[in-house]
Amino acid sequence: MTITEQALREVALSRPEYDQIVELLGREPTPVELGMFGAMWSEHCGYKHSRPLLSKFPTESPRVLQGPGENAGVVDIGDGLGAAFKIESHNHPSAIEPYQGAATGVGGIVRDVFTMGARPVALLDSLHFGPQSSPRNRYLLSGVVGGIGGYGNCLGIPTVAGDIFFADSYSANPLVNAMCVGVVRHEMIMRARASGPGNLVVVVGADTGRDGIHGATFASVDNPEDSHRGVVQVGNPFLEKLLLEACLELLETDYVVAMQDLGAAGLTSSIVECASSGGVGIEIDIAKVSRREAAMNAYEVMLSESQERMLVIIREDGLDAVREIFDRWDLHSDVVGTVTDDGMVRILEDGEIVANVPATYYTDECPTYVRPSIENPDTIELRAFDPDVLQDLAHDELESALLELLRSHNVCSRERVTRTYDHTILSNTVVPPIAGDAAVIRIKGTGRGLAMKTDCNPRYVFLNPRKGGMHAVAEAARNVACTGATPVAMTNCLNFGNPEKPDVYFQLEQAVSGMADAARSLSTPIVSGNVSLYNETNGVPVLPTPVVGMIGVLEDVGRSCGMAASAGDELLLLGTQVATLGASEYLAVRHTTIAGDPPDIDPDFEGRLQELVIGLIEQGIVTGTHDTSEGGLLVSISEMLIAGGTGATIDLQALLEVNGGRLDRAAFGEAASRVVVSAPVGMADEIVAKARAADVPVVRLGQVEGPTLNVLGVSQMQVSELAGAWRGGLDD
Amino acid sequence: MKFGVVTFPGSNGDHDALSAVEYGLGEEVAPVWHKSTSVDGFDALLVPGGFSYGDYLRGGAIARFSPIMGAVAEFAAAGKPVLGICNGFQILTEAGLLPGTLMKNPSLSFVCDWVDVRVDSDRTPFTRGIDIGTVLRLPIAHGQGSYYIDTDGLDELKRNEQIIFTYTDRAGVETPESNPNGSVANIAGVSNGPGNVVGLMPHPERAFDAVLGGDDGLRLLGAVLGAATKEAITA
Amino acid sequence: MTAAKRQFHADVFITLKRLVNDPEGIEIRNGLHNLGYDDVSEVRAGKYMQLQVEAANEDEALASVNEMCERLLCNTVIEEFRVSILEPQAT
Amino acid sequence: MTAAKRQFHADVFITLKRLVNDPEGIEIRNGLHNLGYDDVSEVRAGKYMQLQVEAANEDEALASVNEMCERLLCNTVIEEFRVSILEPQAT
Ligand SMILES: Nc1ncnc2c1ncn2[C@@H]1O[C@H](COP(=O)(O)OP(=O)(O)O)[C@@H](O)[C@H]1O
Ligand SMILES: [Mg+2]
Repeated sequence: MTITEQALREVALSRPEYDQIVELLGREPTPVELGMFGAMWSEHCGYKHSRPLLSKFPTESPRVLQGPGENAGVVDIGDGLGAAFKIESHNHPSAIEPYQGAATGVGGIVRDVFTMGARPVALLDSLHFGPQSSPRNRYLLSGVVGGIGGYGNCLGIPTVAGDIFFADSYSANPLVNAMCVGVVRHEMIMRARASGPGNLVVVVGADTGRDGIHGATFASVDNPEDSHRGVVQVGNPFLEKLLLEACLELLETDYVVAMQDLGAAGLTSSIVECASSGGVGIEIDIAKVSRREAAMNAYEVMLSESQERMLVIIREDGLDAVREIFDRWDLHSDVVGTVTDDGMVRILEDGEIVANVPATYYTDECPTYVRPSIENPDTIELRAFDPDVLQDLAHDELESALLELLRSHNVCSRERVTRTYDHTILSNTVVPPIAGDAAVIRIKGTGRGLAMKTDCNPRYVFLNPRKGGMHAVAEAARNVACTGATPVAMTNCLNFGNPEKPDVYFQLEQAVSGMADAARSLSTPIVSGNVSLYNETNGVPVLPTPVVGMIGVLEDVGRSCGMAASAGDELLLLGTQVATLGASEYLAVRHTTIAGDPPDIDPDFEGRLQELVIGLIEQGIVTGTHDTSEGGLLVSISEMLIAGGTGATIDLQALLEVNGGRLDRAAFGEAASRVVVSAPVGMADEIVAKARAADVPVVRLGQVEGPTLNVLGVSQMQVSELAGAWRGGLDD
Repeated sequence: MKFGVVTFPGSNGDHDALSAVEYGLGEEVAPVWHKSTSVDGFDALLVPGGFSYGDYLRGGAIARFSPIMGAVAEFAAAGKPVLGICNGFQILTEAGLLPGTLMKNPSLSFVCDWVDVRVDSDRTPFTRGIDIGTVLRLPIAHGQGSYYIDTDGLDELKRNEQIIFTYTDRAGVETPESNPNGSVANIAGVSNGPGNVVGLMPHPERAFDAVLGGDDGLRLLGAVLGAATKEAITA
Repeated sequence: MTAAKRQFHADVFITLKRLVNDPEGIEIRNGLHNLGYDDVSEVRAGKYMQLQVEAANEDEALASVNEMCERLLCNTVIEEFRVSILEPQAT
Repeated sequence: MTAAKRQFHADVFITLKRLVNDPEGIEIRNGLHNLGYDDVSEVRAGKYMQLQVEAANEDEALASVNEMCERLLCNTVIEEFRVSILEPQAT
């Protein structure tokens, strides 16, 4: 074997993997083939470490029209319509160039959705950053937020929901996950499966440049010194908007056989995937691909990640009609090749073969690994910490503790961010960001609504990966349920460290199994997703962060529910009453401690609670709902009062009793499966009765009234002050 | 009455404008592609928001040279109603159909919110029949919405009653806090001299249904219907 | 077709007119002050464009780019521009 | 306090690195073509900043502005910069 270790490192393949390629081919791969194998067998495209784990996910339900395996999953939302959605990470590019990294992340996920034939109707973003005390982290946050808004606003897709979390471990490795939701008529769902030998392969959109050719897979075929590795991708949302409109218009014709965006590994992965999933071959001549720069070699063209490009496979007789549509939108397109019947991905350069390999070798033969899995003993020790050994909060400390929590970056208002996102474009937004636990958009032409939210509490996952995985699913679903929508399906992005480390692999494996169990009990199958591993800085992995993107259907969008409490209402707590300080925001903020076991969670109980809440909203018995998450009960209540511009008088006695008499636990302890509701007077009895019937515990907390939050016998606080702390949090 | 929605590459408020007229007003409406050169058959034109040509260079700078703009200018010169919304406002100022210009927000960032906007004149087809002083609640969503005109220009606007919309508080008083983007004199929208061409940064076409948070936008879009009838009667 | 044309490189500088407020410049100056560069008393933010343009000679190139500025590149309500034509390049 | 300082005018030119995609430049070029300026083969869009800065001498002014570019004005991941110091102005 002549191949050097250096050459293998450059394509990120191991020696055994290389040997496997040689054995498959019965010869040494050409340089272009080697580069293509490197890309397709990378973690990003090949899911080497995660594929065996992902098979645990439930992926089916009567609603699922398209499960994992396509550019996006699709679920039935009634009236002959489907919701196509997926989440994707752009962590590493965002760490290098936050604005463009995030912008191109949005661009990529939007392409995934319109590739399915769906019109994108909403964007969500799940962001994780290091503490904002550092100028670098502030720069990263503002750059990323700028990039998401810059791209999404220009496309005219409202960014309606998301989540932001801060922790040390994200300092040099922020997580930037973007989710897109689109709507498609059932019969219009398009897939990335080539078929029909003789059909034409067309590349449309931006010219191909040297951007984004990843260092790890950059085999310098010609000239190792002259490598243009890592040229940062700069997005062009305007071009993407033209592509979006043109592709949707194109799909109204009969000429399109398959469509695939050019994302990670560019032409390589789009051609290979289209051929492999269609069971056909594809032959292209890369000399026909328009370039932005002169003298690019075959390798660079095949692996360029230039943005805003699509691959479309069309019937030969449709070429003129297709060209006409692209011309109308001022889009440049090239016919680069044809579909063949021999199953080979054949790449020519000016007629000369530079790569010729069966498509399935790149996809189906990609090795998978099950790694040793051992929990880190430090984590076990941290989890064993009992927060009840800490001194309880004195009555006169309640106000300062509440202010501190409301101001804390993991709790405070995200309005500073969401104000910079266009969330009213498309005239569908019924529950905008901040106003409710999840966003609700109406589905035009129907009376229905679609609710959506991303979630994950990485601290829970870190301290107890299995439970944390369950929480991520349960919380996302609960947020959706709190708007009145029934959660129907989810997507997910698994952001973890290096899976070759046994403790990271343990986190991944456990979190996935927790997510799978919760998704199964809540009947929210996983229809799409993305995996981002090796998120580490100086060998320290990020907190394990399996982000869940949940969507739900609301039968009557006019009945959606926000979180505002209304003066005159009564507040009730539905669900779990025993809370814990383990893994809580309170512990992190007041005691600078990240330890303890996160709250227990029973997904069946969670399901009953959500059903109850959905029913109450549907019947119009509640006017405001808000689940309790980071920060606990008093934080949730404060947020409802701030939203409603009112105060309340609350009695915590019953909760104190079940929480060992501890004020800190009753006020700020965290628990799964609990929702505070605001109900018009006279409805409370009915709610109590319905809760009992559903076997869900209920506590009447008190009255919504006046300008203060009065916790009887403990403390009386001005809501305007609470609001100031909460609203200003991200500014400090 | 038939509305035309002039659509450029990168327009993204066109769908909203079409929906607002079709579902909100129940009137006839059709898109007008920027490569076309005629607006025959339309009674009113909406130039919608978005990022025409990506807002590269400046919002509206490239779009104003689109083939359709000649026909739009003729339509305007004939005294027919033209409403530029957000990017459409920028395009009309770039084209010289409206005075002043729109600069980047002083915050240098995009702002999406609901604002209160006072109607200051009923001499335009889009405000006819609306009481002066009426405060409407409308969404804004822009990064380049800071209205600028020099002092002479401002005096002239005032003299000719060309300031049509002003950012105010709920009570209709212009305050620094109610100005979302540093616009000169809290100006949210202006008209040309005759009053038939109007531009504003807020989005009436996104406020056409209470379920979306408000339907005040319909009053502006609907005013033109009354205006048309009135003209027909007086003609 | 007729006269041989050469490639010129044109630099276009666009700045806000003196009397127009420049929030971007102010923001940048504040950013510099935050980093301790107190010696910076003013920043004006503008645009810079590099054009490759074919023309018969330098005067023609200049006239043409000036016209592009008037018509498109510059918003003369608030901005002013300056064009400089650099050495012709080999075609 | 000690050495007498003078006012310098610094021009900062920021451009995207050569291999970085420049969508704005491309769209401006297309816009110029639509106006009939077919002789323009390429446009690169950049930024231009004018700074007033106090320094003991030209070298110090240049060094200081270069540093500002590295630290704040220029995003060196995708951009590069050039600084030119103009004649000192009367303080
Ligand atoms: N965590 C996950 N859960 C479920 N499906 C996943 C997950 N990660 C990836 N997938 C599915 O695997 C397929 C390939 O994903 P990916 O390579 O990220 O798509 P793309 O090529 O569009 O970027 C997609 O259908 C995706 O939905
Ligand atoms: Mg894809």
